[in-house]
Amino acid sequence: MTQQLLPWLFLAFMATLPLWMTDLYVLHVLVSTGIFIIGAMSLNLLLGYTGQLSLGHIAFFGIGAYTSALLSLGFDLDLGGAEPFVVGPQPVWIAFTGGVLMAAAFGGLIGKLAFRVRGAYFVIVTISFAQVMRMVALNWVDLTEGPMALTGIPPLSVWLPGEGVIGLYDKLSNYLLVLGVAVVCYVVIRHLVDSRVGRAMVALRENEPLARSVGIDVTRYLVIATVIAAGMAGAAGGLYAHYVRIVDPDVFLFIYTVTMVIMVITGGKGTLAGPIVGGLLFGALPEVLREVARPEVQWIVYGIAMIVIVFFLPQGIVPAAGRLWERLRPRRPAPGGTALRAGKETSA
Amino acid sequence: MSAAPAPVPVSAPASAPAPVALDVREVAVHFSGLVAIASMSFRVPEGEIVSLIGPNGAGKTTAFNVITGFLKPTRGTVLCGGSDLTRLTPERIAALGVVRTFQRTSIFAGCTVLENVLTGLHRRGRTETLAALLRLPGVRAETQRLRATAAEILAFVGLAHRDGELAANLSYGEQRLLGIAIALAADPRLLLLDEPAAGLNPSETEAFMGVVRGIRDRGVTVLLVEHDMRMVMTISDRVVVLNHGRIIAEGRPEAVQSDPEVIRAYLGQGVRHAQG
Amino acid sequence: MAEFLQHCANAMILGGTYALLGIGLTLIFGIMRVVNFTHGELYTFGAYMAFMLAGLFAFNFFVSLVLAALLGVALGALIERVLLRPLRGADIDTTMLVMIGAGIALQASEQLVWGGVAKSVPNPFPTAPLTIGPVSIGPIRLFVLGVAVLLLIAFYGLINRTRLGMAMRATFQDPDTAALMGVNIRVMYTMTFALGSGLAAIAGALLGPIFIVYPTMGDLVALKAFAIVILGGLGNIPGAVIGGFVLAFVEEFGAGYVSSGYRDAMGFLLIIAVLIVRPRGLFAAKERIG
Amino acid sequence: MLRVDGISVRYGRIPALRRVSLEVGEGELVTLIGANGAGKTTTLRAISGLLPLAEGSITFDGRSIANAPPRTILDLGIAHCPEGRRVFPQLSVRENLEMGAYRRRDRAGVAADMERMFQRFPRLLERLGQAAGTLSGGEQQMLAIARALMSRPRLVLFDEPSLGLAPNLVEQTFAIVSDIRREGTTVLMVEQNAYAALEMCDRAYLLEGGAVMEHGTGRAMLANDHIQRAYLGG
Repeated sequence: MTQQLLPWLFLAFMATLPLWMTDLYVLHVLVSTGIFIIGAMSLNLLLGYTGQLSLGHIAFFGIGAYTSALLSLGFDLDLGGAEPFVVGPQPVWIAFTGGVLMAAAFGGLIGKLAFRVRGAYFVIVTISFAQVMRMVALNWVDLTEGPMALTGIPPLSVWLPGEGVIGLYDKLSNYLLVLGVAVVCYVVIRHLVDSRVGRAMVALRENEPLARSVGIDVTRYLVIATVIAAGMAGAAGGLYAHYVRIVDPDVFLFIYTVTMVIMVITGGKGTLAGPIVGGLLFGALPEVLREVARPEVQWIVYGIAMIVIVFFLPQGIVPAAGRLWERLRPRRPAPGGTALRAGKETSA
Repeated sequence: MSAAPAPVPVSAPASAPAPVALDVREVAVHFSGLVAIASMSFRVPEGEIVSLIGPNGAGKTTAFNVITGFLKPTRGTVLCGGSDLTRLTPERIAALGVVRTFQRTSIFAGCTVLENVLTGLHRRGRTETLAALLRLPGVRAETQRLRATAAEILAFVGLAHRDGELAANLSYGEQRLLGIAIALAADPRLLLLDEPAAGLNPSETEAFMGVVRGIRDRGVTVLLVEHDMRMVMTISDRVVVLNHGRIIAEGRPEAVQSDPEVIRAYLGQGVRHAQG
Repeated sequence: MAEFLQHCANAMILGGTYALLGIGLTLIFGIMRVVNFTHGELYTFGAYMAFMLAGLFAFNFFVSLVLAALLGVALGALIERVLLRPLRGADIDTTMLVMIGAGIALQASEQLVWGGVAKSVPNPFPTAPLTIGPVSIGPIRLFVLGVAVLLLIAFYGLINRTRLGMAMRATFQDPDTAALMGVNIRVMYTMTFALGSGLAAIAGALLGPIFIVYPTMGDLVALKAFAIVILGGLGNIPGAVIGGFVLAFVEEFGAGYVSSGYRDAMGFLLIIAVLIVRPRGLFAAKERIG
Repeated sequence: MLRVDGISVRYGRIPALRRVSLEVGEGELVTLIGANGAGKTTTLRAISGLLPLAEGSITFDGRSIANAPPRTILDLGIAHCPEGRRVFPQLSVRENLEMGAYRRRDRAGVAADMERMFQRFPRLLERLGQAAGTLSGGEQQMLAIARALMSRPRLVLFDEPSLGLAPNLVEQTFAIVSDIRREGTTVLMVEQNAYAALEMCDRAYLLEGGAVMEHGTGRAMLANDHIQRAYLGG
């Protein structure tokens, strides 16, 4: 019973957090962390549920960010024809949706490719894909402004009765927005994995030949998983673009994928709560370390933490905590009380 | 493709006029020059337990892989109920009701026992992605229905009391039973079991035979590859013997057991001059 | 024509070091089934060691190169013993994650020790380019090509003409049977990783004096090494040599005739294209399904 | 000479051997027979150090070799000619033979032994530089036997030397095994071809379900009707 209550309690806690945690810097950290957690949740669908180690996941995030930013700013595309293809500035939510769809479309492409190349090859293809995206963002200056970055991206907006459409410039409303999107993603993933479709994905991870022999079309479900995961990562990218309001090619950096992977693995891949727990922990870690150590040392700690976790907690924190909970029925371990104090800062 | 099977040349005449569940015709498999199966033809009559046996390297698992679409044969065809399986993918073949288990791991180790069977029930569900994401009204009803079916299958193989356990935590014998339950969930007309009793102790094997008989009595045809000859000879309605990629005998267990060619294939011939 | 020849010369020089990087990585994958994400860091490590020895300690340049390679071998052996040996038998994803963690920690350590400011490695070669017909080449670049070719030949000899190389190939083809022949498989793994690491380190030490040395220099290089190895087929040593030169030529001519901005993207586009057409790389033999 | 005492081996949770005991005396030819999956190969792999023991002990010349690494066991004089030949397919014939002598340092002795192998198996000399994977099945078997002998073993473990060979080659292979034994090397052989194995051996063990069911002299075992039952049920 308590286990069913836990997500609701956690949600209530997160929703009321700004009431007493009014420090703007902390809110900023929470927004950035939240965006990364959405990315990690989407990666978990691939890494945790279908068992495909995709190390180019940040590409979908970046595609979402760039597409959403470009659509909201408007752009013209000189494709060599007589007339350039001109797109005027679009309403932000249309731009955002466009970003999600574009990322999902690329996800479908990668999903199809995944069945041609598996294992180590797939990993390297996904890394290469993200690299190519970064090169395109750097060099297609006419479209992306290259290293000068896309700036002046409008924030997302809401319509309120009596107020009309207002842009979400402040941290509090962005916090609630990210929290809302995260909840939607959580619910979607939860519904999915607890269904016939989700079981087909897990079957692919656990035993592909057996899955096929009971009639599961594994290619189809892998493509579905990558499309959904990529779309979600694209949504996270869109949130990012409209929150920090500047996008540069470094959103495609490998290290961001690694950060998401660490979050998923630490929290527990293939669990619903894993990316959230891991995300809050690795969001908090730099803030805690910031007080005591230089950034290089933080990264050393990151790397070593990753090794230590794979060695000693290969299933991640959530399953380990679950086992502990089974053993100590009356008391349960606190779900990262300290982790809530702060989050990860994304360089902007 | 005509449903009426053509006469098949075999060493022992097929005695039963029962309808045919599986018809393997002149299948050959070559791996980069090596001949795994020279030319194999046999039929599995509907509603029987048929065992495919033969010494090591005789091509039994290769035959399974061909029948279930994991391997494309170099030549020949595999027919099932009027459909040609030869060019189909494993999932399409499963959809036609031909389901197999695997020698080593035939379970989804990281899932619970119940989830294992629910996964096996994939083909009996209709829920697609969008409905699942939005959890449309029909989804819950379907889940209820599939859970009931899963419980019934688990009860049949005797694992009902273990439904919440992680499959990896089951004993080896229970894992073999779970493998059968997953296959049964896929609603087979023809069930192929690849060495299901390997590693079982005699009492587990005994229980296992009861389950296999129960499956046949439900109207499912069973094709078995098994090394445990006691089990094969006790349970089979018919035995097909494969050696060096060829069928060398076919018939009732007693007949096969005393067939000189079979004895030679299994125990070899004395080599006169090789005395030490 | 002159431009064409100049591009060829540049590509040859680049290709030599790419091949060194590629064979190290493919050797490790082929024998150990480990996707080595520390390869780029070993390259960086080699460059910094060359800087430390030749720049700070004012050692002889050539001695510094040799020592840098040996230190790379030692670091590789250490990584294998501490991180990979306990994970023997773990799945490929697990080792991959551990190697990513190790790569991050190593890179941050470089940054911590040497700071973010780029270093240059002093070398005894004159800076005036040599002009051979229409082609002009810096003397140090010629030296690097020469060393790379010598190392490739030496590596070929080691693998094909020595007892150790034979044991490595046997281990690659059938570890169990190699063990039955008395090969110490664990030692073979350590040596393989150390050797691959040494090759990465020497590549870094060779290129350090041409370019500049900075903590993240290994990132792109590591990704290119993956590209090379994929082109040649994972585990295929001659494939990696060819892949190294193919990538160098594609980059050089792509940059020269198409767009210099996409120079570094060429390799990745090439990988994606190759894998779509030939999922197992250009030269990989078909693997057995099972 | 070799004494296996109550060993058990598991693959994960699957028991493969249950308290198997057997002995091989100096100069003997002993065979292990039994149906597929009876545990014959597992027994040999346990003896040569490829598989860890769950329990039991193995001694060779009175020294314990249980759970010792394969190279130590090889150094003591036990060579293993594995099932399915397992030649190194991309190594040349010569390199395969050199791998057989991998632990030996006496170059002259190795060269002389290689000459002896060529006398015994002239085909190998003809194919010296060829990749072993391109050899025919029979040639690969000869190479695998020669490779095992290159370590100058005192005891050779043969695993299914006749598997997958044409009938005339089967006879030839058994003749070679008998010769090896006649020359003074002790042999422990796993063989599916039970009748041939029983005819040529001194003593035999019948394995069933990972345990020793019967043992005795080859002749006595030939007369034993347990064997047919073990293979064919009933």
